[in-house]
Amino acid sequence: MPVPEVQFDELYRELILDHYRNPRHRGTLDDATHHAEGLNPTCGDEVYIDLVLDDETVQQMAFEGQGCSISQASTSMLSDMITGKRVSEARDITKKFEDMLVAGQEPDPEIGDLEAFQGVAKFHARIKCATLAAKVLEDALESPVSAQRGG
Amino acid sequence: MPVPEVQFDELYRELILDHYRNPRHRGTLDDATHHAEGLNPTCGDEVYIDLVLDDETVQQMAFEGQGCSISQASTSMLSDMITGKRVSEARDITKKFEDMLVAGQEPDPEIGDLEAFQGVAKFHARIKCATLAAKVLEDALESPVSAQRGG
Amino acid sequence: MTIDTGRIREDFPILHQEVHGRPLVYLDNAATTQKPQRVIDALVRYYQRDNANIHRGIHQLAVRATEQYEATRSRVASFVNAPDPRGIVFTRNTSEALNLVARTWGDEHVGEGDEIVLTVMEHHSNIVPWQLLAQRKGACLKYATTTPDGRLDIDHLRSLITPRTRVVSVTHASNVLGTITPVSEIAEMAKSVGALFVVDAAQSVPHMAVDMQALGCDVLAFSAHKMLGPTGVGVLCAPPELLESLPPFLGGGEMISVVREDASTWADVPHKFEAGTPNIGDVIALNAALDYLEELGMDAVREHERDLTAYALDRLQSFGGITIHGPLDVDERGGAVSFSMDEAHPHDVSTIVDGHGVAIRAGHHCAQLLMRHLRVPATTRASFYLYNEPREVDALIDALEDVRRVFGHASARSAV
Amino acid sequence: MTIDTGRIREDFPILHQEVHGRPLVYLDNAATTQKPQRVIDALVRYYQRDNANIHRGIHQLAVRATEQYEATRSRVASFVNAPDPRGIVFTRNTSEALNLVARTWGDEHVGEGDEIVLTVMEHHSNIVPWQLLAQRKGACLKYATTTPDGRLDIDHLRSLITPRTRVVSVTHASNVLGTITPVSEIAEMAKSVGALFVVDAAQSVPHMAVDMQALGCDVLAFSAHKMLGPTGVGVLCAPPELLESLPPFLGGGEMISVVREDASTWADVPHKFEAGTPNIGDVIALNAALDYLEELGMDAVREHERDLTAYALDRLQSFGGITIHGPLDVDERGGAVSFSMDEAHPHDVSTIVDGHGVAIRAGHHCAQLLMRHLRVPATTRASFYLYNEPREVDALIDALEDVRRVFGHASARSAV
Ligand SMILES: Cc1ncc(COP(=O)(O)O)c(C=O)c1O
Ligand SMILES: Cc1ncc(COP(=O)(O)O)c(C=O)c1O
Repeated sequence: MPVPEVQFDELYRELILDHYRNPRHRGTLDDATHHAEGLNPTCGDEVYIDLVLDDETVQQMAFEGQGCSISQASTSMLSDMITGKRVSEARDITKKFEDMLVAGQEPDPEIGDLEAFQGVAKFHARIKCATLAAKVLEDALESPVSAQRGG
Repeated sequence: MPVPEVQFDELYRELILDHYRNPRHRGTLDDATHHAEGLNPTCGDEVYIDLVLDDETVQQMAFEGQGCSISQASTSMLSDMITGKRVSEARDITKKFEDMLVAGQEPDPEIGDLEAFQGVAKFHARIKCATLAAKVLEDALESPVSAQRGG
Repeated sequence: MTIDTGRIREDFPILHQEVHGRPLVYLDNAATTQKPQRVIDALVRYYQRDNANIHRGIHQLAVRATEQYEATRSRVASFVNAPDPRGIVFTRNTSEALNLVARTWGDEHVGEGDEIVLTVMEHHSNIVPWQLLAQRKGACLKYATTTPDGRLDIDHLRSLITPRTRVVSVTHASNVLGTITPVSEIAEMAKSVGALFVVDAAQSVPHMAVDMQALGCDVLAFSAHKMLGPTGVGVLCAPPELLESLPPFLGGGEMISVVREDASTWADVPHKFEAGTPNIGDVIALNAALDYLEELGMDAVREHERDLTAYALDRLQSFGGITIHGPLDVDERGGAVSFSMDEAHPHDVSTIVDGHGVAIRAGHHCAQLLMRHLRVPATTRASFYLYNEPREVDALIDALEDVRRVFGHASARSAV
Repeated sequence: MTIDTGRIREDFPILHQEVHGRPLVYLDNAATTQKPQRVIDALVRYYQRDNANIHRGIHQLAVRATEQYEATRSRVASFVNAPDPRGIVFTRNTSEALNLVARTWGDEHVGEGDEIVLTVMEHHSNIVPWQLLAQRKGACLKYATTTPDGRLDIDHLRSLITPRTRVVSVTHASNVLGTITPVSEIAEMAKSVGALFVVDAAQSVPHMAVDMQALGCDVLAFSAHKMLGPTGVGVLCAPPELLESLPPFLGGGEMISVVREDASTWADVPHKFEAGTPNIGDVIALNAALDYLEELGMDAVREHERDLTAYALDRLQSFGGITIHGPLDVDERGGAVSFSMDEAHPHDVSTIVDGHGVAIRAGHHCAQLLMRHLRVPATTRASFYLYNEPREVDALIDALEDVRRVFGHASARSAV
C-alpha cells in the first residue's frame, strides 16, 4: 500500500493520541463553581466542562464529552494546561490556542503542549473539532453555577 | 425595413382583424338563460358569455371581454357561428375548433370561418388566447343562470 | 469607466443567435437577464471538479464546495454592504425571501388590526405573502398610490403610516414603471413608528450600486437570475440579530442543532434558514456574476442603462400613438420601459415584435394592482441591461412599425 | 443489461481527478451524486441558447424555456409513474417538498391530539417539518422502531397506527442503514385509517425503479441532486386533486390567478405551488439526468449497486473490528453502508480515508434519532452509485488499514 501524500503524523501527533486514549481530568466536579457545555452541530462532538474557580484562579477543571480524537484530546490537554493558572492566564492561553488554529499563527510559547494541534489548521473540516473545547472553556469561565441554578 | 421570416398574415388573417375591429354580438343579454366567464391568467384576457338557450337551441349569444385580437376575435366569430345552432352542434363546433388549435388537426369544414385561426397553432404562446372563448362557451352551455343565482 | 458593449457582448454567447431569421435582440431583462460565459464556466467547473454536499463533509470535495458556497455568502454581503455575512440567507428567489420574512417575522409580530403598508406598484411577490399574513392574523393592508407621472406618491405613503403600522414593504425599482423609490426617506417613516422595513430590491441590486446600510432597511431581497446569475437563487439580507430572533421557516437537514423525538433546537443563523441541501452549484456561480458586475462597476452599469433608457424614451415618444407608463426623467427611473400602443393589444405587439427577433414582454408583469390603477389590461415592456445597444432600440422601433403596418392596415381597410 | 462502469465513468469528468495525489474515489453518493457531462451540457445549452423567464413570455426564448421546463415535468411524472404531470411540483429539494406538505395539508387536516407516525430512521427533513406542525397544532409524534438487524419493525409500526393517525410519513430507503422499507404494506395501514401517506423517496428514486401508483402513496418526495441532476431541484408528486384541495404554500408571481388589494385567487396546480421564478435551468437539466438513467435502466442500476454493496459488506466484515449498521441481506437494502470502527471515531476515520483520495461521510447523517437508537455518536458511511467499481471498495479498505495503522499504533504504544 503506497504511503499517502497527506502527512497524518502532523495531525495525529503522538501527544494528541495519548490524550485521546488516556484523557486527563475526565469526570465531573461536585463542588463546581462554574459550568458550560457545547456541541458542534456539524459533527456531533460534545464537551461539558466543570470548573472550581477561587481567588481568580482555576483550582480544578473536569470534563465529559464524546467525539473525535481532536475534540476530546484538546479538551484534555487544555484542562492540564489551565489547572492552577489565574483566570486571566487561562483566557489568554485559550485565545492564543484559537489564534493558532483559526488565524494560522505560529504557536505562542505560552500554550505549551497545545502546539501539538498546529497541524489541525491545515485540515479545514477539523478546525472546529479543536476549537470546541476552547469555546466551552471560555463560556465556563463566565458562567457561575449559582447564576445558572438561579436563572 | 426587411420583411420578417415569420408570416404574420397567416396569424393575423383579414377576417380575424375584422372581427377584432368590429366585434359581432358584443354586449350582455338581460334574458340570458346561461352564463360563464373565463380568464387567461397568463395574459389577462377576459371573456364573459351570455346565452339564451331554448329548445336545445342557441337562440342568442352575447359577449363582453378584453384582451388581444386573437381572444376577442375568436369569441366574436364563435358567437356568429353558433347562433341558431343546436346545443349539440355548438359543442361539436367548439370541440373541432379546439382540435385544430391544440392538436394541430386540419380544420373540419363544419367550423366554417373559424378556420381563419389555423395559423395560431404555430404560435405556441398564443394558442391559449384562441381557446379561451371555446372554454368559456363550453362552460356557459352547462351553466344555467338560475342555478348560479340559486347556488 | 464606461461600458463597451461591443466587448461585453462577446461574453454572452446567447446573444449571438438568430431568431426567426433575425439577430436576437433581447429586451426582456426585467424578467431575467442573460449569463456571461464566466458564470456558465463557474457552473461547469463546479460540476466537473468540486461537486459535493456541503457543511457536513470532511472529504476534499465537500471542503471545496463548502468554502466556495460560503465565499459567495461573504461576497454578497459586501456587494450590498449588508451588516454581516451571517445575515445572508440563500433562498430560491426574491419571492421566497419575502415569504420567509412574512411567515417568520410576520407571524411573530403582526396581530389583529395591525397594518401593513405596501404600494400599488408592487410585484405580486411583494403583495401575496403579506395578504396571506394579513388573512392569518386579521391584519390590514394599505397601498400607497402613484402620482400621475408615475412616481411613488410619497405624501400618500406618509399618510398611511400610523402607530399600528408593523411592516412597510416597498419595491426599490418598479418592474413596470421603472420608477426608483426614495427608500431612505421611507426608512425613516417606518423607523419612526417601529415598523419592519422591507425593500424588494429585485430590480435595483442588478442595476445600480445598492448600500443596504445606507438605505436604512431591515430586510433586502433580490434574485440572482436578474443580475447575470443562474436561476434558482434568491437572497435575503438582514441583520443577524434580526434573523436570530425569528422562529424557523422550513425544517430539515442542516438547519438543526439537536433533534429529539418531540422537539429540536436550531443551528446558528444563517443555516437555521437553509433547510436541506441548498442550491450549491448556482450559489457558487453567483459569485462569478458578482465578479463580472464589480469589474464593470455598478455606477457604470447604471450610467449605461440611463443613457439607453433616455434614447428609448425619446424614440418611443417620437414614434407617436404610444403612451409611456412611468417617469420620463431618467434620473428617477431604471431601465424597464412600459408602454401601450394605440392600435394593438400588448400581446399582439409582442408576437409581431418577436417575429423581428426582438424579445420584449407583454402582460400584467405580475403587477395586476398597478394595471388596474393605470386602467390598462396589460402593457408592453422593453427592459435593458448592460449588454444592450442603441441599435437594439432601433430594431424595436422598426418592429413596432410592422405592428402598425399589420394593425393599421386593417383599420385602413375597414374604413373602405 | 448490465452496467459497464468503464464506459460510464467516461461520462463523469469529476471522477478523473486526483485528491491528495491519489485518484478520487467518490463514495458519498447518499449525500449527493456526481453529474454526467450530458447534464452539464444541458445547463450550458440552456444558458447559451434558451434562457428566459417562463410561462408569461411570448417571445421565442420564453417559449423554448417554458416548453423545456414543462417537458421535464411530464418526464418526471412518467419516470415515477405519477398519476398526472399536474401533480408534479418543483421545489428546491426533498426537504422543501416535505415542508410544503406539512404546512398545507398538515395545517388543514391535523388538529389537537391527532397523531403523526414516523420511524426512528427518518432523515431530519422528514422529522422536523412534522415536529413544527405538531407544535403548531398540538398533535403528537410517534416513531416506529427498527429490529436489531436494522430493518423497520413493521409490527411496531402497525401498533402505532390508530384512528387518530392523520399522517404516516416514512423513508423508502434509509440514508444510514440502507434499509428498504415495505412501502406498499405501510400504504395499506395508512389507508385503513384514512391517513395521508407520505414517502420520502430521496434514497430510492435515484437507485431503483419506483412506481408511485404501485406503491400506493399519496405523496412522494425526492431530490434531483441525488440522481445525477443539479443541486437546487426537489420534486413533490401527488395526485392533482390532492394539490388542488390545499391552500397555497408560498405567495408571489406565477402562482396567482387574480390579485386584488385585499385578496387573491390562485392559479391551477401545479403552478399554484411554484411562486416566483423557478429554478428553470436546473429543472431543464434534470431531464438530461432522467434520460441518462432511463437509458441505463433502473433495474440495471439497482443490480449493479446490489452487487457492489454485497462486495463491500463482505470486505468490511472480513476486515474485523468493524460493526455494520443495517441489514446484511442486499435484497433488503440499498447502497448506503454505515459502520463503526473499534479504534477510531468516524471523523478521524473520514479524515484519514480522505487522505487516500476516498470520499466518505462521517457524522449523524441528519439522523440523530437513529444515532441515539443505535447508541453511537456518529457513523462512517460509504454509499455507492452507478459509476462505482469494486476496486473503489478495495481503495476504501486500504485506507481503513491506514486508520488502523495510525490509531492502532497509538494503542500499541500506550500499552508499552
Ligand atoms: C432519506 C433522505 N431524506 C431526505 C433527504 C433530504 O434531501 P435534501 O437535502 O435534498 O432536501 C435526504 C438527503 O440527505 C435523505 O437521504
Ligand atoms: C420588483 C420585483 N419583485 C419581485 C420579483 C420576483 O422575483 P422572483 O421571480 O425571482 O422571485 C420580481 C421579478 O419579476 C420583480 O421585478
